[in-house]
Amino acid sequence: MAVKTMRDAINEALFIEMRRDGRVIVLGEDVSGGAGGTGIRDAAGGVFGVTKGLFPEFGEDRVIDTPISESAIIGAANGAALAGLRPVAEIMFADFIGVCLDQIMNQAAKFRYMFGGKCVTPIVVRMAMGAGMNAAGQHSQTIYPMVTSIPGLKVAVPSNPADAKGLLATAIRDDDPVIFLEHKALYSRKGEVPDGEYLVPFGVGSTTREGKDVTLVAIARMVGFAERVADKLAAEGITCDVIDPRTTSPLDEELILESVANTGRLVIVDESNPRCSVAADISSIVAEKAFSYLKAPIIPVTAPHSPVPFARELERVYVPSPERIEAAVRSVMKAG
Amino acid sequence: MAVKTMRDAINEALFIEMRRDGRVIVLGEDVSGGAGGTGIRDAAGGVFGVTKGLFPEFGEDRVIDTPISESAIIGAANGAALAGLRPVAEIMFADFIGVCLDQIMNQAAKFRYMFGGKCVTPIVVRMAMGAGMNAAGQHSQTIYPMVTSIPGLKVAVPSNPADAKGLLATAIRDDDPVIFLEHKALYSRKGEVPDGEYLVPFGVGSTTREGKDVTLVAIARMVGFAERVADKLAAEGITCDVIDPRTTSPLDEELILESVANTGRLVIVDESNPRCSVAADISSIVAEKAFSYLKAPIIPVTAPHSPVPFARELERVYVPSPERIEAAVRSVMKAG
Amino acid sequence: MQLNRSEMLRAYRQMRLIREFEERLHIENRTGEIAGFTHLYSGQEAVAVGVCENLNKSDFIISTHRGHGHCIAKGGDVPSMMMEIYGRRDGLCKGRGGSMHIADIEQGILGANGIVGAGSPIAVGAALAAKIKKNGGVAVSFIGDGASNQGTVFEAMNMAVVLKVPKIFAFENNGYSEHTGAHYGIGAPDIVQRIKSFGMPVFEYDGFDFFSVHEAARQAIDYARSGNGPAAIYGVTTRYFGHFEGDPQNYRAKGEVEMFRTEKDCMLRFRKMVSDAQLLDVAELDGIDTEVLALIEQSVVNAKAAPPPPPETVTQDVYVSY
Amino acid sequence: MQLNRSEMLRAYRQMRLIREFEERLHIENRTGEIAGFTHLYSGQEAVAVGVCENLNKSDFIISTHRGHGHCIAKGGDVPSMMMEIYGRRDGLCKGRGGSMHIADIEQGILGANGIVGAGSPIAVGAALAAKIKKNGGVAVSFIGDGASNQGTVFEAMNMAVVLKVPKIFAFENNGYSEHTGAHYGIGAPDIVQRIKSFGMPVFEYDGFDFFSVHEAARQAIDYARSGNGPAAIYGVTTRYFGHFEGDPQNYRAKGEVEMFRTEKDCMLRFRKMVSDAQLLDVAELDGIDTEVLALIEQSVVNAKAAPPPPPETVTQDVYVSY
Ligand SMILES: Cc1ncc(C[n+]2csc(CCOP(=O)(O)OP(=O)(O)O)c2C)c(N)n1
Ligand SMILES: Cc1ncc(C[n+]2csc(CCOP(=O)(O)OP(=O)(O)O)c2C)c(N)n1
Ligand SMILES: [Mg+2]
Ligand SMILES: [Mg+2]
Repeated sequence: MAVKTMRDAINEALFIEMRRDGRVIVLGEDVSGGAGGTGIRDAAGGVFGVTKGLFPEFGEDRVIDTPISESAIIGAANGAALAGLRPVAEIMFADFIGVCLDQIMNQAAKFRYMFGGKCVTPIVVRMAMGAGMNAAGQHSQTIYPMVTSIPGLKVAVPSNPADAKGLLATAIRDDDPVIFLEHKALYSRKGEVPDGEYLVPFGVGSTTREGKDVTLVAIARMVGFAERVADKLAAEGITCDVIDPRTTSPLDEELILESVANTGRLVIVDESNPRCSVAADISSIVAEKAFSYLKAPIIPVTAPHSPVPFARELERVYVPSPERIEAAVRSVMKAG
Repeated sequence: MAVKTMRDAINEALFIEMRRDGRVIVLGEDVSGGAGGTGIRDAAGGVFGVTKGLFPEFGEDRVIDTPISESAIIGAANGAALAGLRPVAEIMFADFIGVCLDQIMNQAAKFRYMFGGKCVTPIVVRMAMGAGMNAAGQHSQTIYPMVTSIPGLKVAVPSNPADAKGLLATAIRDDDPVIFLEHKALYSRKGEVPDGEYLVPFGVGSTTREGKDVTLVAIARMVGFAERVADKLAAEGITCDVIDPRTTSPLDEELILESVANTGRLVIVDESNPRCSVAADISSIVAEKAFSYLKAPIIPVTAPHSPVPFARELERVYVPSPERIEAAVRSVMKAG
Repeated sequence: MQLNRSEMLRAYRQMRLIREFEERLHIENRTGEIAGFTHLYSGQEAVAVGVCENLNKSDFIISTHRGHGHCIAKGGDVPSMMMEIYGRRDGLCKGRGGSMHIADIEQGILGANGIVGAGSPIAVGAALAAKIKKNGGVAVSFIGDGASNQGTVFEAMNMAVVLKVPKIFAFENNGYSEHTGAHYGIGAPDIVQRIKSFGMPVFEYDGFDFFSVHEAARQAIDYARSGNGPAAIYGVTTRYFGHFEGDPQNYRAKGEVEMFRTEKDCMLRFRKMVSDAQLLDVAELDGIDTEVLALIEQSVVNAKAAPPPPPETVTQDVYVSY
Repeated sequence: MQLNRSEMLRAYRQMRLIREFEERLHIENRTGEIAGFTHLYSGQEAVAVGVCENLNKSDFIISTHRGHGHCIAKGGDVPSMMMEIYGRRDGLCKGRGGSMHIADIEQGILGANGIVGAGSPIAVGAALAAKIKKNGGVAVSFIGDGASNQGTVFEAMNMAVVLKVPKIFAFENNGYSEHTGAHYGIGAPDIVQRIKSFGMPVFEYDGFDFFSVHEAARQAIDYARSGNGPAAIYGVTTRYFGHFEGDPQNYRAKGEVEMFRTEKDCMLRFRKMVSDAQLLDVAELDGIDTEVLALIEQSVVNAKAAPPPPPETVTQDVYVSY
């Protein structure tokens, strides 16, 4: 165990998996950086520095800088996967799914099904997501509701360095296409990370706080906010189960349903826009399958139905805050 | 009033609105058909015949055949809208949103917000959606959950010819970008359609059956299925409110909440895949805002979490059936 | 390069297989037994076969919505394909893909594809894998005149050049993109020049002449396989049937298809060339025709009689594990 | 075509405005007061101004992520832009867009755009509107070397040719696409040829020479405005700062930027050309410099002092009505 940033934890997972399996390749824009330039190579290691150092070790056959052509990046990953490699494609910002959705939704996600189960498409698409950096409407979206809705994809949404490392390793070894979403505002977040090979299974959520009054499900960056609220309210005697699903597809329904069976109250914190969100999704699963345990309305705490704004003062109210989470928890406590 | 197919009702709306407003243009692949061919022009009027006859009347300035370049089609619609026209773009199958999502999600939907409210982007994107024609995984998807989740878009999902006519006219006159989804399996469905100019407002659902026991919300083609079930069960004394929201964004929350306040039971029928669906969305709204009225679990009746299969026998079990809807209604009746 | 007797016979058989497969489907389609959209390849056989006869089993192709011809040419099993088009349990894709998604990875067929232009970037990836594995493989994507305007195809061309992968872009101009003439959608005065300008050689072919396609494809594939990066082939061909089954083709001049069928047909041309040059015996070709007809007949009979996919398979193979 | 005195003075002032705007932002950026990603245009001024000096107010441009220069050149209000970049209530976009989405539809500025390549199809639409309205307008999109490889740009070029719209593709090769050299990402040996092959003329310019850009743009715009369909311009330029603020530019040779600043700078060149040819007086240019500096200073002071957007505006203007 060592304390590392999420950036370094992800980088480590890439190193370990690439050393372990020669079929793993990395491709994307500036994944090394400096190709065709007059200065040094591996100048960037991705705009967030996550792939730094891979190029010097693995060379240009396995660390592939590409033109700005996201459809061709994912398409090439798909084809390479069908032909036996295990590509990890980087789409710099998750918002750019707009220019490559087809290769994700209609190709990667559907090959196995449409082709009668006769192939695997083991790609990982790494994308930086989320607000918190004042990057405005086209560089701040969470897109996990969209990809969670697509059958054939798996979706990982790590909230801390250890999970990021373990989930990415699992994603790379998984034979299904995985969308791996790295929250930009968590890259520099530090935490204990197990050394060496480390795997976190998909579809297994983690309960990061235990309580009896309210189930607080939170995604990615929101997990930390939920924990803060849980810790604060615990001092008052209101205790929460804080559940981090870690993957939204597959989703650990059981963990959530069991918790709700104990608490009878559910608040879901999702940085996405509200409509057809993962918050809505989890709410509907519980309203169907654990209805009889519910003592209070299910409260989703999400961003508003608006694009992500630029100004600090606006983004601050856009992103669900600990204050809003706390208010939601108090309201379900009051309701029943 | 006259009885017309949904295809003809939509065609009529296009004629009326194009005659009414010279700024309305239509663009897309084969919207006339025959450009550059050796035979006749207006050979197709769109692959589903919906734009038939527009070219002879309005000419090539206003009925524009394009190359197979969906990003450029929506992009051009966006630019023309910013420059003062009111484009109706056709994307042949809704599944092709994969190759043009950026222009919908990051451009059309966000211009007004990002540009400080200083522009309008009055585009309509017509798309044929839905299963039922054995068109398999890449030509059968409903995509309304995805577009409903995107702030800045409006989404219309007509279930009958009259609504299709009225909603399209409203869409064309609306200053916001509208995604207009035409269910392929409904094109030949007939119904009474008001003559002349006819508008159906957005955000106003319609209650097509009235009852006291269960609220049945259904989308597009599912409305007919829900009505069938409601009619059948009415004979047994189980009565349902059947609600067709008509637009999923804006959504007529009030109508649904009021109905649930009366019935205490909710079944939602959505042809989409279950995760982050409109069914989940409506369920979560009710579980938050009408919780105290609920007597039974909320049951979503959706397609399974799988791509749309090709074979008749598989597609039949993929699409929610009246039988499954009936079973859901009976189960909520039993539950409470 | 001259083909030997058995190569020519094989090529002829492949073309005939495609032709009869499609002509029969056209007839069967009217019975209403075949579901969904079916896009037939009749008329274009020389292209698929001319290309694929240059490929090894371990090479990859990726097709389009008009996929039967490419699939058969690359070694797709005809009876299993027929079962698939009929939506049967034992079809190549277990009835889940149908005509538009016929695939056989084992044979290097990465599938027909319902999204115009989607195949080219995927083939770039398959070619990239061959380059990285250094196994001498190549990957081919087929691209219609209409598809040639899709952004993904342009991206794929550039990416293939940048990564210098053994990828062949096989452009097939059959004159129409659905109901729209090829030269309406392609703004460029010279599409060959447009392809070349991306930085790859284009070998042109006459799509009505199998030998011409075969030679152009050979050169392109040799070029790519030798490590020079991507190459393209381009030529003109025609389709005999509508864009999809049911299309009345009124965007084409009356008699246009008839003219192609009688004056330019690639199979008539092949027969004439090989018999005029006394390379093959007409009786041999007739024998192939008879054999192929029987195979198609049997495939249809079997497909019709075959069981449908069990309902529970609707959720099968969405994932390897979930 | 020779520019007259007032035109030259105006052009110089526009370039100076951009330069000082960006140089000041580079400094301000280190204070931490400016949020988000900021991409500066210093070094490329001749291109934006050379193009936009040929446009009318009713013509449209659409910019890129590196949008300040284009915006100022097309008449964007500098103090309002500064407010926007500071995220203020009275910014051009009410603080909701910021640097990457600065827009002013009134001035024909369809926005900076955070999605590489997204602007070109949008400008095709604006040009289409001009064509349909027959108002003599044109639309310009600016395209970086990196953006030139994005599928949407290729689609837009083809679509513009097919629809024969008055659209100008203004390619700006500043040598880098983020950290990657332009010639790595562009596989084609000759990008000008690649553009031409789509079916439009390309007018080349020297991006360090305002007069060269101005002349190339004039020809392209005349061509498009006269109803001949789209045209392109292409040239090489450089950026002085990192891709975004904070980028150490270690993918560039040591001294590369310094060399450009001292030997090729478009503003030094302009000054030298007009004074050598005795077209303008250096004192006049110095006067402009002083005036511009004061305006920028005032803009920064005002922006810093201005109120932030009220929190409730976070949900404002998502729709016209909902
Ligand atoms: C992205 C996308 N856009 C549109 C379509 C609808 N469509 C299917 S085939 C076709 C025409 C293709 O023309 P071409 O590439 O020339 O192939 P051909 O049909 O002639 O074989 C179109 C527009 C599609 N399937 N995918
Ligand atoms: C679709 C998309 N892909 C990637 C990016 C990230 N990105 C922003 S700018 C840039 C480089 C653009 O290079 P170029 O077009 O040459 O413009 P320059 O930055 O040199 O002005 C990249 C890759 C993006 N914003 N959008
Ligand atoms: Mg064609
Ligand atoms: Mg550049």
